[in-house]
Amino acid sequence: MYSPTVLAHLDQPRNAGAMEDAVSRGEATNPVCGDLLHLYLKIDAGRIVAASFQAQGCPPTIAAASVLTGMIEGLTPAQARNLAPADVTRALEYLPRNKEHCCVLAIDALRSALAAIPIEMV
Amino acid sequence: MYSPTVLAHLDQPRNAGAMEDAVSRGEATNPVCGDLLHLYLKIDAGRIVAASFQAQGCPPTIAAASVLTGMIEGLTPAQARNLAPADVTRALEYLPRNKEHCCVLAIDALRSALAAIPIEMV
Amino acid sequence: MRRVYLDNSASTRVDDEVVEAMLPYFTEQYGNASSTHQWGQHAKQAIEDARAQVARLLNAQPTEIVFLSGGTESDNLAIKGIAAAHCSRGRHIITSAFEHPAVLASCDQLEAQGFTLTRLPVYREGIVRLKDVRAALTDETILVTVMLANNEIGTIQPIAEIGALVAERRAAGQRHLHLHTDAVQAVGKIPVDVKQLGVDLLTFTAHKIHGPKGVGALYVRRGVRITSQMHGGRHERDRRAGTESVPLIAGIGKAAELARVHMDERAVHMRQLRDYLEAQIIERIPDVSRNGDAEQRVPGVANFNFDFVEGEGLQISLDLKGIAVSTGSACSSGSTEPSHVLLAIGLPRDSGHGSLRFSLSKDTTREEIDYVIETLPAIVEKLRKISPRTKKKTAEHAE
Amino acid sequence: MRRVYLDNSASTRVDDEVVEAMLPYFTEQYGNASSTHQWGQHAKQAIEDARAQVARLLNAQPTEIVFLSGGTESDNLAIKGIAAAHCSRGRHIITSAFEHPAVLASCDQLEAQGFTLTRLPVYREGIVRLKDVRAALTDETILVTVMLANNEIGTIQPIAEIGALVAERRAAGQRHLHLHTDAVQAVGKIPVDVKQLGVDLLTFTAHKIHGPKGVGALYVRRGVRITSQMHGGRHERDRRAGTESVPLIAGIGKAAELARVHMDERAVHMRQLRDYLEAQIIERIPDVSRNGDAEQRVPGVANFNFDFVEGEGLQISLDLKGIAVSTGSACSSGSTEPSHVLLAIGLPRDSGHGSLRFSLSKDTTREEIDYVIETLPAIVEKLRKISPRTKKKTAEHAE
Ligand SMILES: Cc1ncc(COP(=O)(O)O)c(C=O)c1O
Ligand SMILES: Cc1ncc(COP(=O)(O)O)c(C=O)c1O
Repeated sequence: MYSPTVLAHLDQPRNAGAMEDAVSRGEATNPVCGDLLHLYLKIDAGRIVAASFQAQGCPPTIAAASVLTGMIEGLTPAQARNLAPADVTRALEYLPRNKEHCCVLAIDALRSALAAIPIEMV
Repeated sequence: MYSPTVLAHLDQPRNAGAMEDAVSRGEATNPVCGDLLHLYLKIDAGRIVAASFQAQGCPPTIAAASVLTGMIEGLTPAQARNLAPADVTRALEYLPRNKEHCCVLAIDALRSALAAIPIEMV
Repeated sequence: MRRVYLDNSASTRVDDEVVEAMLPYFTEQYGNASSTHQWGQHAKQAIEDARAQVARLLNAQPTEIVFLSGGTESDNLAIKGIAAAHCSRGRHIITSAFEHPAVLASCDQLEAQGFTLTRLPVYREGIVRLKDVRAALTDETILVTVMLANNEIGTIQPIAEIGALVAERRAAGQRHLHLHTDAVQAVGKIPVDVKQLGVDLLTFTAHKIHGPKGVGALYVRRGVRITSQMHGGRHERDRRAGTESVPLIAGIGKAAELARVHMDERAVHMRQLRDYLEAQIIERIPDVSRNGDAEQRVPGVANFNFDFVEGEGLQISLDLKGIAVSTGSACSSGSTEPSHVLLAIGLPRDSGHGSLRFSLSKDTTREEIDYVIETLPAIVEKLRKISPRTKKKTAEHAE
Repeated sequence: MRRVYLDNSASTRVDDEVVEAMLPYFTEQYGNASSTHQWGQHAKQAIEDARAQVARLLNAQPTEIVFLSGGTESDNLAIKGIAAAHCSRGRHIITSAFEHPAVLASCDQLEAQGFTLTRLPVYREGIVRLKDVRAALTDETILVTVMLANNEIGTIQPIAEIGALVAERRAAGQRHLHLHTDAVQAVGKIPVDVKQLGVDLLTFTAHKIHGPKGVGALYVRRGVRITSQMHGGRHERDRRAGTESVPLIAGIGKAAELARVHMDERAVHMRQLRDYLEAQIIERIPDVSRNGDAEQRVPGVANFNFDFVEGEGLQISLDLKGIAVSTGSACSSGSTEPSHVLLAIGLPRDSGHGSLRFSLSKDTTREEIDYVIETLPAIVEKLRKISPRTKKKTAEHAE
């Protein structure tokens, strides 16, 4: 049902947990599904140098957040803003059709976090 | 489905065929079912000394006629008239419920043959 | 005693390979296919593999195959499912006079609910005529359901031609008109290609092609809407509720694959032996006639009338010699009418003849057929001798 | 990797003895039970033997048992069959809020056709209250259908008491009132006696008691009239058309016999291990609560809520460790509502907790339970650690 990549991220999520010294925090919820996602970013010299997440949700939500935190490390906020849900789905190999909204949730949380970066750091 | 006795009579019917020198011939048909039964009797000294049958019908009809021809040998016509369908069923061990009418047919043919015995021979 | 099974139209022996394919799903991969853990996913995969096998046999897409409990349920779902989904567009159904009881009774059911039915004649040869179909079609018609091969006499119906008629009317705007065929007796015996036939729905069951009893399939062409008749969980894309019988489905898949791969050789084998059996019976037994068209029929079936005797006597007598066949004129509950199929091809109602169906399989051997040919004439003669209806001539011939 | 199957409420391993009982009917006695020759009669005998075995398990008469394709079909036939046969006497049906989808959807179907439905509450403990049944009964009621044991939380419903209520009204003249119970999750776990329960109809399926998937039974009390829902041949005394799956029926018979003979020992075994599992989970994991009444329930089922996490994450994580369980709060098509069962016992709609059902079988071992007890706490903690909802206290507790 789930790809090996999804299962690997569920089994050992990367960058999980709140980040004490984050410069920015984003949040997204799926009103239908109840999934909740928090995303934390650390910015240095105009680039994302660290990201972490907290999630309560089904395996793809956790996996999407986990894989996304890895994908954005090293990107500028502008580059990160260009990421789309399909990029996350691709990074997870594939998802059941009715679970693709989990990647939308991850991107929503990312955009929310990007929008919260103090203007002087962008 | 059928008792060993029914099958044995079907396999090797007793007293089958028309009887050239019969003194009496009876006939019965089942109007619903189309089964047709002819019964022949030979009478000597007030007793049935031989009986034979012709039948077109399902296995229980053939078996009922076959067993009945044996049962009546040696009986007086009056004794034979006392036989009931249940006696034939019993002689066949058992019959499926929806086949019990085959024994009624056999008894009908018998009674028809008994009624056709010339009055002076009874 | 020798045992010869010639009742393969009633049911067939399950192939050893099919049993092998089922076994793991009883004791190893016994998960429920709805479960999301490994056991469940293995079960689900087995079902999807089988779906692909069945789809390939019929030249369909896997998503067009619905698994259910057999041919009867498949016929019920096709007919009632179309009726329920499309009754607002019309309430007329066309079928033939000699369909399987699963089709006839489903249609009767709808008739009792106010649908109008046309039951097409099948004539002496046991084949529906296209002009009758054409004449029966109305703007109210939502379903034509005609079997692909008849189960008693094996005659093949002109489904592709009916499919063309239906396509024509559909192209002319009658979008709610559907074509269903019960292909239970055709699959594995003749090529069955849903696209070539032009059908919207097609019924098929495993146990007639060396698969297990209790599992069948309904092909539902993509885009065709049917109303589910079994309510509960969301199985089979909401078209049939109920926990899938994973082993049986693995079995129907394997049976379908074997039927596809070996169809040609099986058909040749069955046809040869059947033709030999027919020729010998006609040569050796007088007052016998064949039922159904000689050409347009499936390879493994031979159906005869034997004059002056009753079918069940023949059938049971053969059984006593170890030979299994079926009769279309058994007396049940006090009526020895010929079956509705034999009546439909014009046999008179009186019981002046008994019918026998011999149905062969890929496993039937020449020796078995020879045993039948040796055994049958004496049985017919025995019963004719005691029959009051036998013509003198025949009785003499028998001496 | 170790593999531990604790999803026996979803489906069970088929017993080796049951497989043995089925095998001859695939490749040796493969006749159609409707056939009058030896092959057919052997098949028929196998079915009647199985009918006697099932009847004995339920304390019914063999003629009161109808075989069909599973619990789902059995529920459908019971509910729609009573509705169709008795709708002229009333159009009100009483059920509970947490029935299996096969019952709920069949009832919904009837509601759409104009029947009135009462769905009884089941309260926090997951048990229907007699006073609610009494209050719901009207002169229009033709059917009460309440499950004997719930499939997610295992709670046992007061069917015998409802049976007494129904009998009372029937004695007072309401002759068309019927009681059906879905006993799928109770048979083989607790004594199920149709007379003691006072039911008119009872549903049961083989694959939950180590029999094969794809076969079930409906008990129909002698004298109770139902309308067949599957049309075709005259099988099962005209109550269910379709060629009988002889091997599966032999399998349900054997499974029923084994369930009857071994019920007590199996129940003790399952209860002991289940109680041990529950005690250990509650001891080792904080913020966990049990669902359903602790006493009035079947022996093999434990159902928990784990706060701050989602059920599917737990279930899939356990699956990665080889442990199969199910969750009543999986997200599908974008909605992570708890199941209708968990909602019915009052769980809030928000996804602040994940539920897991552990369902044991006679084959479950203490070592398997120990493995679960070792594995589960770390998984719960891992998911709680990444959950934004976790209370500080819990996070600390996890260190
Ligand atoms: C033509 C035809 N249709 C339908 C069926 C019913 O299929 P099943 O036996 O799987 O219920 C049969 C055989 O019984 C059949 O011969
Ligand atoms: C309570 C209950 N009723 C009915 C069913 C349906 O039975 P089946 O799986 O045989 O269709 C199930 C199991 O799926 C069940 O747990």
